[in-house]
Amino acid sequence: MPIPLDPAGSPSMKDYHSENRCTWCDGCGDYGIWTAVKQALVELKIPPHEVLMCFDVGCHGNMSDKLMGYRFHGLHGRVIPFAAGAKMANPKLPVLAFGGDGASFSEGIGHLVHGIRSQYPIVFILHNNGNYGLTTGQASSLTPTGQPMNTSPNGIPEQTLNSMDFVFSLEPTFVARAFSGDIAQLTQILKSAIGHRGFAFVDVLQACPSYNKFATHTMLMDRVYKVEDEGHDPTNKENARRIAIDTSKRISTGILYRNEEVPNFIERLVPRQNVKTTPVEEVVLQDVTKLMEEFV
Amino acid sequence: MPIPLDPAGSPSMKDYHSENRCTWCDGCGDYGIWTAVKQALVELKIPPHEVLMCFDVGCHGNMSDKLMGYRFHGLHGRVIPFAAGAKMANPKLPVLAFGGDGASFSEGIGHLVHGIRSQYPIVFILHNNGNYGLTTGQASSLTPTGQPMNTSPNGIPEQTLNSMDFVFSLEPTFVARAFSGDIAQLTQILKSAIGHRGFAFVDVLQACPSYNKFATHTMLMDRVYKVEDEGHDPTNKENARRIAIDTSKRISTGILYRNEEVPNFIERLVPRQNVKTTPVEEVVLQDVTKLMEEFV
Amino acid sequence: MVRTSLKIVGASGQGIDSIGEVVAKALKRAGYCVFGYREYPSLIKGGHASYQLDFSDEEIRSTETTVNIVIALNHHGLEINVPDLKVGGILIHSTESWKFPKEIETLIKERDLKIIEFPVEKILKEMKAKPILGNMLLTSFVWAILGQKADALKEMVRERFAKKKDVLDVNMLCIDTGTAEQKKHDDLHVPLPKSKKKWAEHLLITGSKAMGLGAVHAGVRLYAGYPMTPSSPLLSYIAGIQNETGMVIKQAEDEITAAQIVSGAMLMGTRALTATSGGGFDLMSETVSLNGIIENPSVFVLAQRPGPATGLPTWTGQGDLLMAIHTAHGEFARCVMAVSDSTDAFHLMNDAFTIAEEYQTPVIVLTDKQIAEALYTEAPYNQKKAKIKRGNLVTDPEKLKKLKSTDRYNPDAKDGISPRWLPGSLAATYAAQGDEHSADGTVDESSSNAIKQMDKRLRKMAALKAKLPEPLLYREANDKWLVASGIDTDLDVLLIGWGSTKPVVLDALQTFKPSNLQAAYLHYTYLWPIKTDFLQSLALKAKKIVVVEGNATSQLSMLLKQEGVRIDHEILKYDGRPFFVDELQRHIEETLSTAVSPRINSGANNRSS
Amino acid sequence: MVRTSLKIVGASGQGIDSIGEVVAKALKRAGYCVFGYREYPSLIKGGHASYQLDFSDEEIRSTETTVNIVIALNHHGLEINVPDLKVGGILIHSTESWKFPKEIETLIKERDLKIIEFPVEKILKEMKAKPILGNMLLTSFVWAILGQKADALKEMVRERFAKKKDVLDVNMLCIDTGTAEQKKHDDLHVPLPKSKKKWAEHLLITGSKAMGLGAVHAGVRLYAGYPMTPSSPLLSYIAGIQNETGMVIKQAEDEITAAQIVSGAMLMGTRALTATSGGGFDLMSETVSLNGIIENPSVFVLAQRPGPATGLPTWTGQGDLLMAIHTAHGEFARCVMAVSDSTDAFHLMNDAFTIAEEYQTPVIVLTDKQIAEALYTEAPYNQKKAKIKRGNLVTDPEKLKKLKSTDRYNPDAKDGISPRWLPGSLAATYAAQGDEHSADGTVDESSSNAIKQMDKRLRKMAALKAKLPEPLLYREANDKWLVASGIDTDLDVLLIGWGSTKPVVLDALQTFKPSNLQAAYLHYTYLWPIKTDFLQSLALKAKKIVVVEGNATSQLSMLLKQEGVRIDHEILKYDGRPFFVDELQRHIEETLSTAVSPRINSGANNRSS
Ligand SMILES: Cc1ncc(C[n+]2csc(CCOP(=O)(O)OP(=O)(O)O)c2C)c(N)n1
Ligand SMILES: Cc1ncc(C[n+]2csc(CCOP(=O)(O)OP(=O)(O)O)c2C)c(N)n1
Ligand code: SF4
Ligand code: SF4
Ligand SMILES: [Mg+2]
Ligand SMILES: [Mg+2]
Repeated sequence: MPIPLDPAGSPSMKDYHSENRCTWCDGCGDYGIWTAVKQALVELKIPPHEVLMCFDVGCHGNMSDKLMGYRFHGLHGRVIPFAAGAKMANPKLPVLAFGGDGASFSEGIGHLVHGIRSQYPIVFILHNNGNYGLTTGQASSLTPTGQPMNTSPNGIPEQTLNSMDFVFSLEPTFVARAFSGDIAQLTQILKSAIGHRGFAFVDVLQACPSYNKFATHTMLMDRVYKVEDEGHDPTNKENARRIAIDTSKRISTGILYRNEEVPNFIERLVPRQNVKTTPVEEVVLQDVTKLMEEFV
Repeated sequence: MPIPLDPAGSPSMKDYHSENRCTWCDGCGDYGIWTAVKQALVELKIPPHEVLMCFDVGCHGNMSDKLMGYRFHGLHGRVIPFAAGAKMANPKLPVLAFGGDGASFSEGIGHLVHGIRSQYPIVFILHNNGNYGLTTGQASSLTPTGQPMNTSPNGIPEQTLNSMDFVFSLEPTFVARAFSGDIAQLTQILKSAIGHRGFAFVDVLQACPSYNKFATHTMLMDRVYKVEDEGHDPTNKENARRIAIDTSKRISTGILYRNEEVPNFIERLVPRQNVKTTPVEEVVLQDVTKLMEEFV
Repeated sequence: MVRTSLKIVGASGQGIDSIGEVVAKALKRAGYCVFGYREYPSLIKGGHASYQLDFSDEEIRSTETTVNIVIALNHHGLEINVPDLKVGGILIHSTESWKFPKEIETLIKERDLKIIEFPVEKILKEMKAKPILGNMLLTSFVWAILGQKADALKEMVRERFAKKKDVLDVNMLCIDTGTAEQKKHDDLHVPLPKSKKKWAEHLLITGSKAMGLGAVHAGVRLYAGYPMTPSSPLLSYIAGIQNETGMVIKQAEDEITAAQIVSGAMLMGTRALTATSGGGFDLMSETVSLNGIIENPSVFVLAQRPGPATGLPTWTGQGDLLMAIHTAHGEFARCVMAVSDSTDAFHLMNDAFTIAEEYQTPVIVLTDKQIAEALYTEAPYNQKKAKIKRGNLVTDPEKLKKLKSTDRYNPDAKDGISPRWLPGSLAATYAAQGDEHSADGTVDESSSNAIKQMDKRLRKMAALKAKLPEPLLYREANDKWLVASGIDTDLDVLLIGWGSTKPVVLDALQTFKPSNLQAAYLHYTYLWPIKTDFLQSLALKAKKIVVVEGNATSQLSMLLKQEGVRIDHEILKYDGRPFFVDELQRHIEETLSTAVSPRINSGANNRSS
Repeated sequence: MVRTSLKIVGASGQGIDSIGEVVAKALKRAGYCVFGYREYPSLIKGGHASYQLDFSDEEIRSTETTVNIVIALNHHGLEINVPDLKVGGILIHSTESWKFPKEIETLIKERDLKIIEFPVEKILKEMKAKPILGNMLLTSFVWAILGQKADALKEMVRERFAKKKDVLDVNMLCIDTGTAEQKKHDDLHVPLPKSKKKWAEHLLITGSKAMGLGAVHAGVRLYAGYPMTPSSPLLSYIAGIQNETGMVIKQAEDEITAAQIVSGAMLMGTRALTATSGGGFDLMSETVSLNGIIENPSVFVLAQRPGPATGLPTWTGQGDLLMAIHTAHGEFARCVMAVSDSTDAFHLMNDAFTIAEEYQTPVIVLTDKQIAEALYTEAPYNQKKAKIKRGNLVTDPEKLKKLKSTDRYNPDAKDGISPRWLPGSLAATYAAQGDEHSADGTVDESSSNAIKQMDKRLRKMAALKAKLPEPLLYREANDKWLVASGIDTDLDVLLIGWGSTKPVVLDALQTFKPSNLQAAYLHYTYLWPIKTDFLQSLALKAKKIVVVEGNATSQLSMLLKQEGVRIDHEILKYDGRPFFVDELQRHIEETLSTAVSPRINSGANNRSS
């Protein structure tokens, strides 16, 4: 979706500043994501009143009152369809949705699947800390099998979900991976994601010093590399999928895959072709005289 | 799960016969599945009282009172966790779950995902008719994009889900595809599925003459081939995934993939190691004196 | 008032609905008021289904248990439906050499029934026409029996197949043949009263379609839904006209999604709608709660069918009233209203959105399978009535500039209704916060804040209650049952109902009229918050107070008793069928004669307890 | 009765809970009855949290708004908690050179408070100990202030670190140091009454853990859940002991899954449990309805917190009563009961399963965050009380052989309770059918069948209502509040409550005792179906009837009014906090003096309306 730039405004980080103090644990990766989101919006010259940020429930959701902009903090697992509905109502506004790995791969996994296959033109930022942070460290579907966690002292008996193979099976049009420790790279990814035509999936590996002892900040730091440094072509889907899935030695970050050729959900709606107004602008009494005719 | 064979009984098709008349449309693929299920159970010498069959809601769910055996007919989209819970309670009984493509890839897609990654030792039979039959022909996630359907006169704006790539991304241990028109093959597949150690995913391409005009009985008939005829090795996962996904020219049927090495959910439960009884048998007053000690 | 009725019976998928709809439309155009009622099992094909039309020159809005004509499309009709015929009734079938069992033969004699074998297949063969045309043959045959002119039917067919000359021609031939066949039976007549022109201009429309029209009229621009009977016809209708209305339609992956999509769309500022039935509503309930705390206007249509679980998925009931009122965790303002017929379904859509936007809170609109699928004859909808009212929605740029973030959830706002403005507005921003929050949506778990915000939200409920109209009183005036402002005499009986019971209660009262009986009907459109002042004033003058509703536990009674209202009798029905007018009439009479039995549980068997 | 109290305040994650739990356990072992109450925000670290202990030599089961000692682990405590101190109270902190604002200085004087800077960091540095040991230092310091022997503390530490000699040693050193520090302040004493040995043998246990024990005791062999405060502690506890109990534990992918898994497991024949809070319960409700129609015994724990939506996720409330009763579509038999403390939580687990299995229907057990996380001092649970009763479950091979498929849902079964047998039994098979069905689970949409089966299922409700005990009456006898069978005098006030209000109401009555006032408390454990005969008999003799509950709309009152019960006053609280004993006492007094105001909405501000 092209972004409506406010010609007057050149927002600064100050415009996104909230007086409310952050409440994440020391060293939490959410601080980095929080900064990068604001930075990306500022660099894109999007003022706070021209964006809707939708938060799921989880530690990341506590961002909802720690920055400015129109914000929504909803139910656990449900952020994607809410954000999609908002976007359908007013496609002119950029809509960002934030969710945890618990929310997105358990409670709300259906929404993730259908969000991707629906190609809603929204950005989805996955706060991937490999566990349920807010409820004090239970395993998520992305926690490694065998890792003892709250409520699973013997480690989970389920297989860890291979999230990237899963996501690629849904024919996504934008897949990126970032690391909460690299704010600059994440900022750039988010800028591209906001500019993407369809559903942008941004997986952020997020440190959680309180509960994630298996993929800590330092461990991640040691293993990430930037695909742009190695000349990865993000239009090469096969290659993208391969480097997305295989994290056995190193973890690829950056924009792994991007395809701007696929029309998004709104563009595909037959009745909305060539409609210039948004559904928000169309709320007026509609004359149904013609529609009544068939019943006479 | 090894199947408890009743040494005395050698059940016949008559034992599974119900006086209730089938109510599916003429030519419906559910007739074939219904016959194959009974046939498989009979051939495995499983008498009606030694099986639990769990049905989702949909046309296929109308099978629930058209055959004998312990049966359950539940909520739309929820059959997998119900069947899994039943199995956990009594791992000695074979448990079969039946669901439609609407149920399994929309309302209940999360359960399918987690059912596979949990490796519950149950059989899941997908009545894949490419639409919502019972609610009169709406598109499912597996209906081809662009196909006009009830409630989507212009065809659906979402991408069709590539179900096999999706399923393989979840690291399944048993994947088969059958066609409702080939009862003999389906019977054999079901027998293997019931004997499988973990979660057996059986995708049955099911004709629905009333609403599915894009993958009719004859069209399917023309395009299916049996992998066993072409020497496919079902332990070769890569190959299995390839022939499962690519249906552009021909449609592979048979047991595409099978792996008996992966322990199932129940086998993985640490506290249940070496427990000989089932939770059903363990419902007695438990002495909690020892557990109370820590609170004194 | 003369009622006439016919019933087409056969297997689902045999064309029952098409015959029913054609005859209904033709009758209406000929100047009769028609009420159409469908019964069908939860199967795609097969199973015994029926379409009954009750019609008259006067207003009619209910079904009788017996009919004048039965058209049996297969032999099941012969097995099952003979007892449905009134004395002198006609059964038309095409099953060769059918033999009735003895009891039925006796019944046929007793009731003086005419059994007509109409050899559809044979005639079609002679005409060399396709089987599908059998329906047109039958239609024109019945049409002639009703003494109607073939031209009226022809005109309808001409409209329909205007562009397909060959189809048109063969249909015309069928009409002539069917009409001619009737001539062969000279005593085969069911004469109708003189027609009235006004009905010809009326709409013949189901509640679902009227609701769809009402939604379009109310400026609803997005519809998200998931198929579930009896809410599916609304989805199908709205989706079917999408290319005309330009609406955004989303068939969601489940009900939670549909509820979330419309909530997001409402937050953004459009009008968006979803509908479902009980099971789907269970799933939506968490979202209803969410809209309660973020004060997001939202409208949920709950189309009832009998539960629990899948229950009777293609049948009707009113068993989800208390669920609609109390489901969804936590305490918050909500409005529950119920439509009673197609006209209501049309008008209450805008009303629901007005309340939702004025009180910034969820509104649940109850309907049921009866309303959703029955055909009502109604005057074209008045489009001058509705106004788009968006409550305290700020859109003026100057006013927007003055807003502070803390205005959004200002706990001191009058009646708890604080200003609302839309994302994208050039104004201070806020968080629509699902956690308990202070005025700008900041999470605030303090005791004082929790009390303030809970009070704020519940004050809206008090304000809404004050503003909602009292239930509607219907009294007889010049042989018609009309809305009245009060009563001047004591009442022998005060009937109370809600939803789809209204039309049948009024028809029952209209038909059944012991000259000296003083009766009135009180109809609850708005069920929560519930108002009982007017009712209490009536109760003082009513000898018997009788609640009539389609459920087993008398949920409206429970609500009313909670407010201290005296209830003397309950007439309940919970077999998946709507009340039938003659059955209800009998039950009302029973309550008048019974001194003690407080509850009449009614099935098709009319059991009393 | 002498009450003493202390409160540890600081940031979440600073060790508040560990100090609280150690002191509580040590006090109990020393012979005191302890009640522990936690407050914490919905954050992992940071945010202002507290752990309050109220203790006495007599039974104590509530919290007061003010305390004798505050231990502030950071400077926020100095900012916030000084007003929480009673006259003569002590505040212990370790913030160097802190300056209070003027008002607080005045307050400190007025109340004669002692502000003690206890230099934790400095001492630790001297000891070369890790920061975590600050908690042990503080604990022993407070311990000494309470006049308790260091040995008691040492013994606890020895138990805990038996296998870690070095950790043990440094902890011992801390205890000695902390004890010695107290000696430096010669007026720093909060003397306790003489201890009573019986408390030492009591359990000190949260409601969640008691419920877990109760479930294990009741033969629950499978637990499936999804984390959600305040139901998570039950999941964590049960999961934590899985290697001892051998239970099957499943952390499901969502609440729907958890509900379905336990339903499947119950159908198969084990006892299985799940728990959640309001939002998760919304999602489970469709499954509750399913179990209603398939007549599947099932138990759902609903741990309440204030809604709507996320609301106040780590706080308490009683706002989901009517939801528990009316949620889930369709009409069916269900039982709603509420636990009131840890003992209840233990015993009602088996009771819930007994009802579920005897009536073959869902049972909802209400608890709340207060019960889930408060520490109760209670006698070890009597394991002779419970019996496993499985109702009409057929397991005998001979009887099984005689069963017909149509026995399963035989509509004529006495009280609607038909035989149930398990999949795998050598018997005729049936379908547990979610569609309306006839006796063997065959889909049957006929009117007569629908009525029969609905009546069958609702007859169970009538039978259950007849069987359930009446609410418990508490009266004073020899200075104790005990269960009584009736009253012999007129009452000045009859208090009515449910759930977690019971302990605090009894404590308030115990403390507040105008000699001439005749008072009684009626406690509802079983809320649906609700019984009011006993209450009505009491009502005749009660001058004032006062409902006390933790919600804003007085849901129990609504239920009772529906049954025609007169309610004179409502004392309500809905700020996320439980009732505090002194606050409640004041409100009860208010209701006695007020002639008119029918509703007291109580926050920490004690507002009356
Ligand atoms: C319906 C529902 N179920 C459960 C919860 C409790 N809950 C809140 S956050 C959360 C999980 C958080 O995990 P994740 O999504 O990974 O976010 P994180 O806290 O790790 O950022 C859960 C289970 C809830 N709020 N609502
Ligand atoms: C919660 C809920 N939502 C919707 C429905 C309505 N419904 C019944 S079956 C069905 C879809 C059936 O499609 P599928 O699963 O593919 O089964 P099929 O009929 O094609 O075999 C739907 C939407 C329902 N019963 N429950
Ligand atoms: S628990 Fe983990 S994710 Fe949550 S705030 Fe703390 S570090 Fe961050
Ligand atoms: S609608 Fe399709 S799936 Fe359903 S019974 Fe008919 S043919 Fe079978
Ligand atoms: Mg997480
Ligand atoms: Mg299907």
